[in-house]
Amino acid sequence: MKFEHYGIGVAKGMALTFKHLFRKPITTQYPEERLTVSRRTRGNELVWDKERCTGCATCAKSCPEGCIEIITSTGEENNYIVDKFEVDMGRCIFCGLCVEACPFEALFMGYAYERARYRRQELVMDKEGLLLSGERQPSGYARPKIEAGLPRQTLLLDRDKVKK
Amino acid sequence: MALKTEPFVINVGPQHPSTHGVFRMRLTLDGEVIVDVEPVLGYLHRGIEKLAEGRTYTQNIPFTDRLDYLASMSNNLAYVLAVEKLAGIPVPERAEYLRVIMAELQRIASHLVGVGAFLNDCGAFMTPLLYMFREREKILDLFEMVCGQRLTYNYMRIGGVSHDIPAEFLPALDRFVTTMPGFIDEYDQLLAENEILLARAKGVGILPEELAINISASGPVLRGSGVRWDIRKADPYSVYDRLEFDIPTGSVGDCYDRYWVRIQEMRQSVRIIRQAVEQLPPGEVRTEVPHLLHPPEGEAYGHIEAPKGELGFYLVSDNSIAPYRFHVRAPTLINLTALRDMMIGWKVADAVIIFGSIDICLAEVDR
Amino acid sequence: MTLAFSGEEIASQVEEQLPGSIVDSSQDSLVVNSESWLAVATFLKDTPGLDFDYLTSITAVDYYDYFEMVYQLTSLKHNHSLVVKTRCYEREKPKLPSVVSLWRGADFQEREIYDLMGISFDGHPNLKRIFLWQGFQGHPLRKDYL
Amino acid sequence: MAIFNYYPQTLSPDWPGGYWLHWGVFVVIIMAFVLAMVMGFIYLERRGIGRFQVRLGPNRAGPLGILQPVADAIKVLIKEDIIPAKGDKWVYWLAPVVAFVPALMIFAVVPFHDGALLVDLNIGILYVVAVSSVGVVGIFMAGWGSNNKYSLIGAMRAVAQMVSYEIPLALSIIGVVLIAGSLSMNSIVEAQDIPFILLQPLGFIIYFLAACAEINRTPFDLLEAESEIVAGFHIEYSGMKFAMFYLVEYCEVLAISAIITTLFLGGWRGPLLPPFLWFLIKVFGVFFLIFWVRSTIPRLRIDQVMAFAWKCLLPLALINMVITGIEVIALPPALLWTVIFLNLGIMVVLVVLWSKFFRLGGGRVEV
Repeated sequence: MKFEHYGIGVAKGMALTFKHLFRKPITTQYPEERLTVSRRTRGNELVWDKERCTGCATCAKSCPEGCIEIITSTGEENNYIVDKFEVDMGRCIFCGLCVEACPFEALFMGYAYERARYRRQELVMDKEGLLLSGERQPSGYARPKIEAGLPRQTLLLDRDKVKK
Repeated sequence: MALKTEPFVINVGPQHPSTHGVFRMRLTLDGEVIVDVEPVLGYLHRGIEKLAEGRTYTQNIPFTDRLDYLASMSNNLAYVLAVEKLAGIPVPERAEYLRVIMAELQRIASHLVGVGAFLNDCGAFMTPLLYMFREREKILDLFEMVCGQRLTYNYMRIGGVSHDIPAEFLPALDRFVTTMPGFIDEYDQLLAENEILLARAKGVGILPEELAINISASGPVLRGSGVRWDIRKADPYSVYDRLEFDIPTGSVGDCYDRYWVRIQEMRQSVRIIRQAVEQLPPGEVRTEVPHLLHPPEGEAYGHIEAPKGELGFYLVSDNSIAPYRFHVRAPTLINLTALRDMMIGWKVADAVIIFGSIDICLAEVDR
Repeated sequence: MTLAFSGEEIASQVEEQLPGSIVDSSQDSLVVNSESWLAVATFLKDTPGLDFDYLTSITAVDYYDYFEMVYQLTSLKHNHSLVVKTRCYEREKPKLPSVVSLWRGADFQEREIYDLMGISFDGHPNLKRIFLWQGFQGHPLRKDYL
Repeated sequence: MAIFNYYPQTLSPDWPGGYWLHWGVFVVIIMAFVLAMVMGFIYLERRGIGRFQVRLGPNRAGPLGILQPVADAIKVLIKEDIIPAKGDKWVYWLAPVVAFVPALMIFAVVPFHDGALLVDLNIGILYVVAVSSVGVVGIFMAGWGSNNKYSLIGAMRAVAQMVSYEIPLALSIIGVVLIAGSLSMNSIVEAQDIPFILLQPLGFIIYFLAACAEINRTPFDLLEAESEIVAGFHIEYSGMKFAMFYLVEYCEVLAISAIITTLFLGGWRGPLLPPFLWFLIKVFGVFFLIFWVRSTIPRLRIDQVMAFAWKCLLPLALINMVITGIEVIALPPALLWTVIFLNLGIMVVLVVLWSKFFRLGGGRVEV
């Protein structure tokens, strides 16, 4: 193999890297700087609406991993009473099929992403743990009404200057 | 005096910086020259084919994400095409266009990783890789906007896609499409003419045309050897027959050609996305499909041109809710057949870049 | 568009050359006698006008009574395709001819089938388990493997 | 900077007490200087490469991440010290020391200021060439003692590379020596009324490339090529011993930067600023060039590296030496600028000619 370009190829590349020295770094300094995630983000931990849930277990049937466990009993008005609604978030693959399947919009994907735990047992969420709370907000995945109210996602694309 | 020498065996992998996963090559070396190579696979074998036999057709879509995790959209697409073929489900036109846009974005993202990792194997200390990851990040942002995940999208559904795109997607995509060619030019400026890359990659690891066909290579590996074969053109699926694009082909089939083909394919993908956005019709994005799909008894083979080659899903239905047989024609597994022929006689350093130029994803190879 | 040949169309051609090799043929596939499969494969590959030079994919399906091998053949030259099947009724030690001598692309795929389905291929140069380790008991993709 | 002028004026260097004082003080100063500069280099390189790669680089430890090298050092020191069970223990232990000492010894003759050096050897440059090539013994010992195939390959590469590049390196220095008329480092600096890079452009390029190869920097970092042989000779090292190799790497870079500064860039000479500062600025300039190269280009293959030394650098260095000799004898010193342009012209012609005619390395080897 010959040096066909007399080193011009190397020089061109060096010029490009030098140009990058003056570009703004794209790093996000995570704990201080935070990006807004997508409105449809499939974040950690499902959020469950106790009032709307009828205990039909469609979500459990649609889960590919089988990580949703529902036990119901029959109530006075011939309805289901949800005795147990347990999700093993350690097995969840965040595919969102359960949320899509829910006919009563009682299940949401989470909007949070900082829900790491030290122990696997803590990842098993029971009825109380799945309820909506301050740090457990629902995301707009498959829920257009919630999606409309969430802030705009930050995009790396917005940093590019578009050449006209 | 003749020195007595003997070849020695060296294990490259399964833990090695440039095996792109848990691949292992048993190289037999004579000095630095490779005498023999034996690929050892299976470190990431999860039995997806068996798992899929126990899950419904819809539940299998997230599993396809986990085949080639650098090109999940393409995997989704290939799988849903196979199921739609099996069950005869129509797809709304808007969904077809969305699928094409996503698949092409995914092709760019996957090639960025492939080319970046290849250049990193050549020894360009992370710089091209990071430049390419920057652009990939933008694509991942777009995917996140559409489907809420950055790696395992689970976006395509049987009979369409899971959601329509949000309002801010098209402006952002337009921005991406406008800036991307400039960045591809930058990659060319960075290394395409670089003497060292030329010296390293040109003429190295040649895969002749006939051999490439005989070993069933596909994707850039096949096209790098000069075979004009792209399933998007040869057997158009979705709406590719309405879009104009070229098939870049290499001339000799060396590592540089494969690299070059990937760079050119990115340009073509940008072109396809432009056209698809222009033609994008309004309307529904999903046909109503029963939750538990019972396709009629039979079998179907759906294949697409995934970034790494021809990805096919062979499904056999016995009219139950789960596939009776679920087979993945993994492009990179079959491309690996060429490894031995390409490698023998080259040096250790070449082994790494020849391997890198095939651009494999171990999750797909081992399944 | 890739022209998908119907099994019947090819069956008559094959039957002319190699009588008795076709077991069954339908719209979408051609079922070949396992003894004459290699001869049929050679015919399909080398006959001008057919030129199936590209072996897209090999699969095996376990139907309890028999194993069915599914070969997806493509001709890059003429852009047409064909699905050929062959069956193996033996369950203890199923054996089929290998097509590696014709299409080397079959190499890893046949090893994969040998590994996961337990069908051994005559004439394969390096028939070893590919994904699972040597000494693994059973073949996971068989329907009776739990 | 008074300290550098202090001893020669007040105490006669041949007075034993003065000599030992001078010696002691300078050794401490050099050690401190080297360690401080190495830390600075590590910090600068990591931050600099970060910026080249559109990221920030380490910025957490201390303000602007300035304590990162300290953090690295502490981290490395508290790591477990592993000795391979089947390794050659003595060799393994000694290797870092053998590698480190020569790298440090080079600084004995580097002039930081007029006369401010440990010993102004009248064969200073010869000493540098001799001592700097001893370091490879340590590297080979490390490769051998580790009892690891990767490290052995790395060590073999290191030796082959060092032997080859030592020759163009020494030959390119001869040009400088011919012009300066002295082998003493201090005299060479004093002779540079204009920096020798202008008089010896070709010599500078050859020296720079050969030096890069000698200190195993990209594009010649084959012996620790991460993508091929993981970490090369120091693959089995950890803890303090690894830190020593890390130190050696940067120490050698510092030494080479300092020598290039001394030989080609006019050493401590420069207007306005104090000499010591000029020296530092030039050293950092050379170092910037080195890591700029590192962040851009891929690495060569071993046979190409060899071919580059023997087929390209060696003949060019010989021609350069002959031309310089003729110029020194035949051309009067008054024609300084003529010589500069003549040499530039010769350099361009030679580089173009060699690019046309020479071939890098062999290709495939039949096995």
